[in-house]
Amino acid sequence: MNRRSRRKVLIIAIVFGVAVAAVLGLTAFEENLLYFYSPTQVKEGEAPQTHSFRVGGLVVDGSVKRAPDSLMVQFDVTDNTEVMTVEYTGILPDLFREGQGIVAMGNLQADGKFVAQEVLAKHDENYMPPEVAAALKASEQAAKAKSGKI
Amino acid sequence: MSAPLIKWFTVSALLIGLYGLYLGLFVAPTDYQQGESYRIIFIHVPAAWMSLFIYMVMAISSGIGIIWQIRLADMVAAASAPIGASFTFIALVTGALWGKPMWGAYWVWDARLTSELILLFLYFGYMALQSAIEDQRSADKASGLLAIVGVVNIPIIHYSVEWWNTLHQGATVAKFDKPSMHIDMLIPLLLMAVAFKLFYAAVVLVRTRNEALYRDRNRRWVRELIEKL
Amino acid sequence: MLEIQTLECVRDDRLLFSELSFSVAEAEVLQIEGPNGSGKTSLLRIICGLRLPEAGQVMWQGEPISSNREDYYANMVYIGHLPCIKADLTVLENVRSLLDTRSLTLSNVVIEAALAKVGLASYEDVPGKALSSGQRRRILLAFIELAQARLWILDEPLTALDVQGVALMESMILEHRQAGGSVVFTTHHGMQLDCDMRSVQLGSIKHQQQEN
Amino acid sequence: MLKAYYHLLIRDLRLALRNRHELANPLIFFVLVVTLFPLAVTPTPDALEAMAPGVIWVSALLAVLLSLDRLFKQDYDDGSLDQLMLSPNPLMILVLSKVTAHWLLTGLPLVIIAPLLGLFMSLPMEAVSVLIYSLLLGTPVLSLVGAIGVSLTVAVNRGGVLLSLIILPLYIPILIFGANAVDVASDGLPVTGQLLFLGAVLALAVSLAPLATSVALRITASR
Repeated sequence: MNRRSRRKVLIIAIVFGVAVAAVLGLTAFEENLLYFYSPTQVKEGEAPQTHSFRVGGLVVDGSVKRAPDSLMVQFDVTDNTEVMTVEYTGILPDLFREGQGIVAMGNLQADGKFVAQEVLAKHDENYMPPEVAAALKASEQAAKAKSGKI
Repeated sequence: MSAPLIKWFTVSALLIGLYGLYLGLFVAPTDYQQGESYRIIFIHVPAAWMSLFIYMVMAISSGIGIIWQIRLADMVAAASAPIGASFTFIALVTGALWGKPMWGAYWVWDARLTSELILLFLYFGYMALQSAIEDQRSADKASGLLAIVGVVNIPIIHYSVEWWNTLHQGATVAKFDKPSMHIDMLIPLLLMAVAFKLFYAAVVLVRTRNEALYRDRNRRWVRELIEKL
Repeated sequence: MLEIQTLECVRDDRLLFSELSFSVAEAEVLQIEGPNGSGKTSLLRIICGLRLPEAGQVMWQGEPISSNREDYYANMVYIGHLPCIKADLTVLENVRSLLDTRSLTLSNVVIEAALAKVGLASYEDVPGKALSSGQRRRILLAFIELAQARLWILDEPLTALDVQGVALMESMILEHRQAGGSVVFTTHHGMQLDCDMRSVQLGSIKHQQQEN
Repeated sequence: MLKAYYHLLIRDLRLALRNRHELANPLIFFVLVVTLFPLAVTPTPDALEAMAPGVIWVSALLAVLLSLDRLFKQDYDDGSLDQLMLSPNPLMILVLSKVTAHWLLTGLPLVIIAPLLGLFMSLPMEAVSVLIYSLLLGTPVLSLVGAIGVSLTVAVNRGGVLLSLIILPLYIPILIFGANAVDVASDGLPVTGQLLFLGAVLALAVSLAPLATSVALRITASR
């Protein structure tokens, strides 16, 4: 082989390798590499039964129950499809409130209750003043009501 | 040589930075979710942007230095490293301070945070290699190559939030169609970003100039410059 | 054949030489002279393409060597200060692995003949660690003899060689020149070469070229 | 080109086989470090299983890191590296050859011994097989990426710590995905995503690391 064709072979080999890497990489990201599981996944048994793992979702409105004599809290988490109950003892982060996204780390009990050792509040990428948020919510509800009528 | 530029960059960085801070801390409205604590965003986010931006500058100018043998490009890369490391450090610290009240933890091993930490290590590796090799030109080339190899980490950091379901929030501003941020908050944030960039430009110019003078300390033009003083 | 154009070399902030130009034609022997630290080794490594010059370039057959490496290296062989000998390989294996880097596969007979010529007959199966430093240098002589290169670049080739070894090196250079090959070398030992030879002076005297 | 690859590979393997005591060092280190962990913590099967993926992967990574020195150090010290760089063959082919030898001599033995250590650490069977796959995909990357680091630091005196500092950040993604694959497998969950990612990194490293290494070697030689 002369030096031109040799160089060509090398370049083709490198480009091919990078292409293979890209294809594999993109396929890999279609598989789920999760930081947390959703309640639906937990219900369908995709989450580990014997180990601790993370659950993520929104706190269901009106589901938070605090124990009167201890720091224990119980609340429901939803991904708008399934609901599961989470139990936690400790101080919750400031951002924790109903309707807010959270990520909890803990174990699944035999009765389907999730006992968390740690609860983290996930904030979203939206930043706006409270009045705007309220206005947005109101208009959303108005839209919902409208579509409900039709 | 570059003195007027440096002066201009410094002054405008200061003015825009102060104005941005004023807008951010006193004028911008409180957030509907996070209350007042979100205001750390005006430091945290520009610093994090800078940590990636400076690394890209370093890698690109190292590439130019290696391929076209331009010494100035190598010097820009070498001068940028400590600045980039500082911004990375600031982004990590402010992120931790923000994380405690918001998430409930200073540090979480999720993809975004971990890869930002790796970025800090990459900066350290660059600086260590740079100082370990005595011959200045090979030091530039060797650490430059390391910077280029480290670039594989940059897309991982940038997209980690989208690829993985992380605790860290998704992109706020980079959505071109409609940034998910109220305009009164967005303006100070962008002002701060511009101020940080100008600050970087000023510092990198000063550092590159010093580097050039130091490296050519035995050359005639530097000697003559010193004698004049 | 080989052309050195306005080279400048800086090492550890010290300017070793600049504006250095000369050329090496076919069947030419060129000695690089200069005191210790004048940049002889650096110059040879630049000519090999191992080291990058601060300015200037090295041309092989009218093309810069950096864009023409494969052709240049197929026609050039270099010996530096280091022996390149593996203690755990036999003499024969050492020569073979050196030739392998040049993609040369030669028969045992040819290699043994070359080893005999450099005074290592019957040493084929002795491991490198059992050799004296002079014998190790002789392996390198066998290597350049077999390398089928038109240009030899030799950095202090007489190191550790005895009187016969020096004579052998001298006769090898003359033979190589006779066959149309070129040599660029440095040495601090006296080398008596019975042929026309140019020299390039590095160091205190500013790169003047002398024709002897 | 293939011949040059093959000859250099044979030379390196032959050299290593004539130095068997050195050959075993990374392997011994690997086994020793892994066996230290159960001694340091309460070795209940549950605790061991939970930490096994991380412990085995970190130990394998450190064992490879320790052995990287022999990739180019000897050749640099005796001048053979100069001869390799003056070869008319493309330098990256020769680099690939040396990396292959290095992996066959360090990475592969680690992969072979790992299942045994996995059983010591009470990993379930499915996780052990994933451990083998992940190491099989991951250790070549460690050698390939390590080669870049070594070629940058081989001329630096006492470059050991420096080597770790510049190499470890590049190793971290492999560590995360390798250990995570085993971890997930021990929960009985699918690991295709992690293994595909490791495969992608391997393909990327095989195609680009030799190129980067040869550039790095030329930089190192140039002083």
